[in-house]
Amino acid sequence: MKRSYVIKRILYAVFIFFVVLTLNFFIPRLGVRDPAERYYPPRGAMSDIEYEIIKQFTREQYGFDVSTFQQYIRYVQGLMRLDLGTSLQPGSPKVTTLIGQRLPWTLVLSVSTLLISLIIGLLFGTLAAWKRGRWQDTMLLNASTISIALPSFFIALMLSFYLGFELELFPAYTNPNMVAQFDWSWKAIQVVLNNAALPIMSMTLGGIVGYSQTTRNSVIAVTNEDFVITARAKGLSHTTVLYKHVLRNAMLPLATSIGMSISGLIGGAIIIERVFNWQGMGTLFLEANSTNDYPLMMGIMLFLSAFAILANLVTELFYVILDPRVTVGDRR
Amino acid sequence: MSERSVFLRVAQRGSSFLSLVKKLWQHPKGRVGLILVGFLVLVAVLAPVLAPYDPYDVTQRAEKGLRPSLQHPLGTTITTGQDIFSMLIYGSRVSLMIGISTGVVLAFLGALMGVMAGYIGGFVDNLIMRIVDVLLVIPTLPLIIVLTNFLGRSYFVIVLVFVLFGWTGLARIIRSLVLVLKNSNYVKAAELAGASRWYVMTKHILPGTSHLIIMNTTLTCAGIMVAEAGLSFLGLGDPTAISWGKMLAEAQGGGALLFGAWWWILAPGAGIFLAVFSFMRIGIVMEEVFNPRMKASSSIYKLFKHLNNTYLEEVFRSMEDEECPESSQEPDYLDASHAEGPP
Amino acid sequence: MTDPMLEVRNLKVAFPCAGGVIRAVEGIDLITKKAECVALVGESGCGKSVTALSIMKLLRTPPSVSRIDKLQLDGRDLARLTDREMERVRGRDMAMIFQDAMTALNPVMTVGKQIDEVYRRHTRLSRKDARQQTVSALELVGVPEASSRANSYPHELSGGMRQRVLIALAFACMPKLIIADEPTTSLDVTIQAQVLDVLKSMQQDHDVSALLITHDLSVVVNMADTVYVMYSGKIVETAAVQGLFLEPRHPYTQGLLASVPRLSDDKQAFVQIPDTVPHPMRKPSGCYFHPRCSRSSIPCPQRMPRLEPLENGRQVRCWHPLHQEREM
Amino acid sequence: MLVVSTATFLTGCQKIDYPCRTDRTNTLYVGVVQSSFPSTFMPWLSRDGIAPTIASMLYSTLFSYDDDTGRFLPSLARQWYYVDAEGRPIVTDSGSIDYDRLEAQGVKTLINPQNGRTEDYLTVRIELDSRARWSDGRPVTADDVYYTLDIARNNYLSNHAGALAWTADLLHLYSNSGQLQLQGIFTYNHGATEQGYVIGEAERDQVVYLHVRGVLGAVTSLFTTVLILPEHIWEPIVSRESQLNSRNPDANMQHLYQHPVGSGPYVLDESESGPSQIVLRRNDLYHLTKDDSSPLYTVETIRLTLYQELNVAIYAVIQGHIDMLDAGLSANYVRLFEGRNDLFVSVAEGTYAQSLVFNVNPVASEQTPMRGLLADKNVRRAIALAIDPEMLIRLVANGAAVPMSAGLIRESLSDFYNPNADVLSEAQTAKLQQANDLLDRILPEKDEHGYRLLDGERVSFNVLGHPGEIELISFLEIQLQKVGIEIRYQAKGSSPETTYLWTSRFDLTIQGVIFSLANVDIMLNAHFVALGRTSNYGRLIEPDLAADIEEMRSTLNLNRKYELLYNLQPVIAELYYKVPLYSSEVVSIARTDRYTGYQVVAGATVFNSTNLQEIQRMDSSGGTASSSRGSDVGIIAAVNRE
Repeated sequence: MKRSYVIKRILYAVFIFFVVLTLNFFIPRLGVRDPAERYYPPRGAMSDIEYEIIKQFTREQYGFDVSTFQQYIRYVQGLMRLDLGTSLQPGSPKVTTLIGQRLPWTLVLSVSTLLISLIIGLLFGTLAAWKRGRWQDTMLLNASTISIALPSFFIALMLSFYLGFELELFPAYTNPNMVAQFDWSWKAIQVVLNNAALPIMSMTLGGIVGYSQTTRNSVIAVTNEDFVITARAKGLSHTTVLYKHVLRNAMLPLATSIGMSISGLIGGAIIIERVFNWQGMGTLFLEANSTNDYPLMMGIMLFLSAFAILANLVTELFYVILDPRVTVGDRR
Repeated sequence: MSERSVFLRVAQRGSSFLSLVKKLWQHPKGRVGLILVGFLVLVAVLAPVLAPYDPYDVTQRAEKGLRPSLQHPLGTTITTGQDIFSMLIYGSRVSLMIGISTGVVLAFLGALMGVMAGYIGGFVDNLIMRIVDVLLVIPTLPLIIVLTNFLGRSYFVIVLVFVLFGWTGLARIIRSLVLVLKNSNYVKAAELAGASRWYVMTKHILPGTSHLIIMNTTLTCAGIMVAEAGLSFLGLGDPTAISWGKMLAEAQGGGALLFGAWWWILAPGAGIFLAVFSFMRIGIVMEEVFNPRMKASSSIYKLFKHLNNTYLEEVFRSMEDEECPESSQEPDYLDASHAEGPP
Repeated sequence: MTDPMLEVRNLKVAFPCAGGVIRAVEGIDLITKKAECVALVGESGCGKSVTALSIMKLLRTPPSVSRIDKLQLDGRDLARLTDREMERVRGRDMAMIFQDAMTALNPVMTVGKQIDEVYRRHTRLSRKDARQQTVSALELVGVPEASSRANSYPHELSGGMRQRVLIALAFACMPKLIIADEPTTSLDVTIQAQVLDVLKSMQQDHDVSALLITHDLSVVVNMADTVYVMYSGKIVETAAVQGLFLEPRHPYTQGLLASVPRLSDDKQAFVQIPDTVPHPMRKPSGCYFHPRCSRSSIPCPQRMPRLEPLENGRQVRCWHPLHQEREM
Repeated sequence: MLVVSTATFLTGCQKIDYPCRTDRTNTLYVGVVQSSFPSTFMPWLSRDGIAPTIASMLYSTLFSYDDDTGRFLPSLARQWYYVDAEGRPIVTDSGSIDYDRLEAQGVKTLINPQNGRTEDYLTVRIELDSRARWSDGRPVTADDVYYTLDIARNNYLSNHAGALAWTADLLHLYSNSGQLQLQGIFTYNHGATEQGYVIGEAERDQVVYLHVRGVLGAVTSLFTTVLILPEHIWEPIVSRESQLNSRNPDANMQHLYQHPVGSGPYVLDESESGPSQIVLRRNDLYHLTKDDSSPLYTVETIRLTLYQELNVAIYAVIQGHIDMLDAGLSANYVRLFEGRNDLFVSVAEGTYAQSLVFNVNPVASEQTPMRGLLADKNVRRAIALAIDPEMLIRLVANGAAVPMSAGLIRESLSDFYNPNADVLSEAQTAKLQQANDLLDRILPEKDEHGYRLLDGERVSFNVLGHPGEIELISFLEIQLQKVGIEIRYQAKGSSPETTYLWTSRFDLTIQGVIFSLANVDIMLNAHFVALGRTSNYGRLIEPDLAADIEEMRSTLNLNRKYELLYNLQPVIAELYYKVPLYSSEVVSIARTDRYTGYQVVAGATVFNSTNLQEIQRMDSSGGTASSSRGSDVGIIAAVNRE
């Protein structure tokens, strides 16, 4: 039963991926007569005939010389080989190479943000649920309204201003040397942490509040469940009840929201990376956008979507372990 | 299980829009939200009257980088000497316009999709839910950036993109509610009486969902305002208009941090905060009004804080057999507007 | 006369909330003797479950407030125990069986593990020994293939099995007192009987006192020795089970009995008590039952009657108790 | 886990000194502001951002050019001169080119090997510096020069070789039948001796002969712009199948691009360079030295760090992460650096001029009444008069700019600048009066707001600009209001060629122009003559001007060329086709706590070759080297303007 469920989820994820990659293939081809148009280099001082040669060359180079269907087949074949295409940047680097360079740096930010906000969020959320109705709880409620109303990039700017420029506690902007001179030495790691402090802070503030709120709500919901009373009636101590019965069940809705945030892990840092000039996927994407590097943009898009699909799938499969009730059928 | 009852409760409280506003007004937090939104709308409409300077005037070069003062309540920009207070006032127009228009269109689309998926079911439901699944995995912000690149940078495109990709959340909520409503007795009765699908959908299902839609719309408006600010901050908004997000982008690009011009960052941030906060307030209060359980549970704890011990003792004493309770009625000093059962 | 196993004196529970105070339990006394099964009967919303939870000291202080004069289990004063001490009593000295086994069991934990927890908490058994105990406890309540069922999750078991698991869980440490809160309500009638049998044999075989909370008088007949009838937070009648069934003294008891359809006596009409239980925040003045009572007269709306002792240790709270009039 | 993360987080809170602050080596940290570094070092292909600068440090040209004086300075080559049929230099006794003899004796009729036609050519002899070495140790030879020029001209080998694309004369033209025709120069390789030119055995590898058609401008820019490539590295790889192209993903080609072997003063440190940092090390084999034979470039290592945003880079300078910034700053920032003695603020004269361009001759499908109005020279003149350059300089450019002559030649090029071309330098009130008088005659009607009407419609123009130019356009709006003309901002597309220049879909636009001595012949041609060839730069049809520019461009006689240039300025000024606004100064900053001795170089940021040769590490024991550059070479090539 479980295996068939797992297989079903995997097949569905593959199906969604195919829909997404098809969309990804056709979106840049919508509304333009010549899809290769976006790939042509600037005309510069070239004459018509010269420019035609260049255009022809570009079409061949980027595979626009065959029918759309054949292009699609090629595109899918390329993906099978994990080839996301070639960037228009000078030197024609592979999109996968560029992503490979930037991905670790984004992960530094987003994974630590996720962990920190999750840990603190769990603590705060449990505390607020525990101290339900007291000032801790009220504060959390207000904080959640405020944190949604304060966009992360504004928080980032203010942190950069106050902690970076005024108090000079942290670098207000990322030092690119950090990336260039990274060598796994303790010092280099320190430099990275030092630089990552403000971006992580600005992202965790919202994350902490979000996770606290989810945790609080689901802990309260679970606390009201009968089996918690059963557990207490068994004579289990408060902490045992909390850890073994309440939190374990409260994790279920939390797992969904963690899954959601993992799927948005890489793309979510775009604005923060921009504020701090952090050399991650977000800035790569914005660079691609500002230089009209379509293959790179679409490659990143597909990568992010695939990552999200994978994250969702993993969450769903994780759910099977976490919640024995999930076997067959769609939870939604 | 409890979700279902919540939905039904929300659905059954159908009443006119006016009474809703009235309810919001009676709620202290709701009143704050309503006043703030009204204030913002007023500011947006009266922007030309209220703004002391022309916010588009980049020619005041002698006035560059001024700190807040009486002449310029929020100072001026470093690069062009524009009056930040006036920019702030004009910025409300973009925020409100985008937020409200997108929110309303989104509500229509989301409700339509949700009702179709929920009520018609079958193939339509399947199709819509598969679309939802697909849209859910495509990263929204990058997609919006790609589309603005392809379609051009204008507010029309931004609204379009927000609408095209933002309806999924509402549609899912509405769908679950419709699934509940569909099996409710009055809908069944209407169907048995031979009402057409369309009739049932427009006369029974839609009104049943209206409150959820309104509530979600206010929250969506708030969310869209944040998203719009983010897009403008990334330089993807309309380049000619003044918006709060763009003000922040200009502040960052113009070196507000380097110059220590905190007022240039704080002002648009406060604008965004105020607008989003007020809409969220209304949304949250609506949630409380429609779903009083939430409020009841939180107010119990407040109550405990102010619990009058002598009163409680009195209650306990009244339970004794010997003292025959003359006054089993409640003293009115613990009175509140809602009477609800225990959680 | 043996010392009572459980003695409750003057238990009062209130739930303050916006708009007033919910008076859930208004000063009840309960006594359970050793190996005796006492039933607490009443319509839903009369405060039975709150009473049970109060005895277990499982009510949290927000949202409830309670007062009690005496709470003794086997001579031990529970009222003065700290939370920590109380934890050691629950599950070992007294245990509880809940109504809905589906929700009363943790859905993400195997049933075996949930029973293991009791042994791990209250005995010094190793993990392995605890499991052995669990399996034998399950066997005791008639769970077939107990050792493999122990590894099942609650949703994988049938309703009757789940309820048996709950019983096994409650009897795990052979407590002195079992509180069974509507133990069979959520089950099919046939399974109800099986589960009741199990419960009864467990209780009697191991000389455990029981407090049975139910609205179902048929259950009471099979199980209980003594019956307390509760109405709107107050005990209205106490009697041994035969006395009560044969000769109810309170009109409410009579109504309850009348509303149970009886196959044997088809002359007696199936009567329902008019109206419903009063809202716990808006209780009527005087006797709480008077708006629904056919015998209501002058003192009834004015004053609450006392719980008057009658013969055979019976007690009734009524201005116009039924006596011999019943013969007429 | 919590403990670990807290601990690591706290370590991140410590203040950390960046390596450069304590770096005792002779390493210059330079910040570069752009979106990405070039990952390839193909010297011709990329013209954007830092790429040409890096290419010019890795590779060398034959000569370099002193823009102020028009003199050639030696680089890979020591000297060049025209030779007559017998191979004798055509120079005067003082060593400068003898134009009288050049026209009489220099011209030679040859058969163009490509099309078989006979054409007139000049012959140039270039002598390479025998010390010049490739960074792999091989000497730079004449063959390398021939090879470079060959593939540069060969469209099948070097597709869109950007560096040469600008020199219109070196472009390959196609006839209608698609046949390739060579124009301009062709090289004359080992047949030089057969042609009767004398090449000594010893100098065989150092002497280059070129046959050049009568296009001097092309040749001079060729000398100073084409970076010479090593034949032994490139020849085995470049072929018709694998062209030199910036987007060629061929692996061999990429290897070639990413492992540059050049003859420039620096070599790439491949191991340390990456996507966000490029490290250049001084080339020990570089042949040019100072007089005391110490290295010409004082900086041993250059670490270029990529910053994507200017403010981030400025922050990095202030924090001391980098020593200097290769970016022009807005004058707004000068205020930020005031009173800081650890910073050197360089305010250099700009070579770049903002101009307002009128779409006087749109393609037929884009013709509108308003654009028709712009065809009237007097309307353009009125607009030009209405603009107050002083106000623009003071308020838009924050004072960091100088006025530009209407003749479009910088005033500081005092030898070439024609003051008569400065037709817009009167008092602003008088100019406004004139402008209104002019317009009153053409467009007497006005609407209630004071705007002039053309056939009942308000005279209104859209000005194309990118968002950074909104300020400038707002000021123009105010100034043109005073003559009753409305202008509005219109956003520029991402690529000027496809969005407006080629399609001529604009009324007015802001365009930056650089007319320097090195490129004036090509640029004037592109901006005023080359109709239909490139973009809308040249949609002004003015036959007399075109003829003069053509002559200026193609004359063999430099004296005549400069004379024409002098005379062209008033003509250009009077056409009011490109109205000069101002020429911004280049503001840039450097730290003074590690290096000292910064020079301000016209049109350049602090990061320029002069500073790389002049600045000294403060705590280095190098002492003060004299700073004169090889002055005794290249006398013959030195141009004498008289």
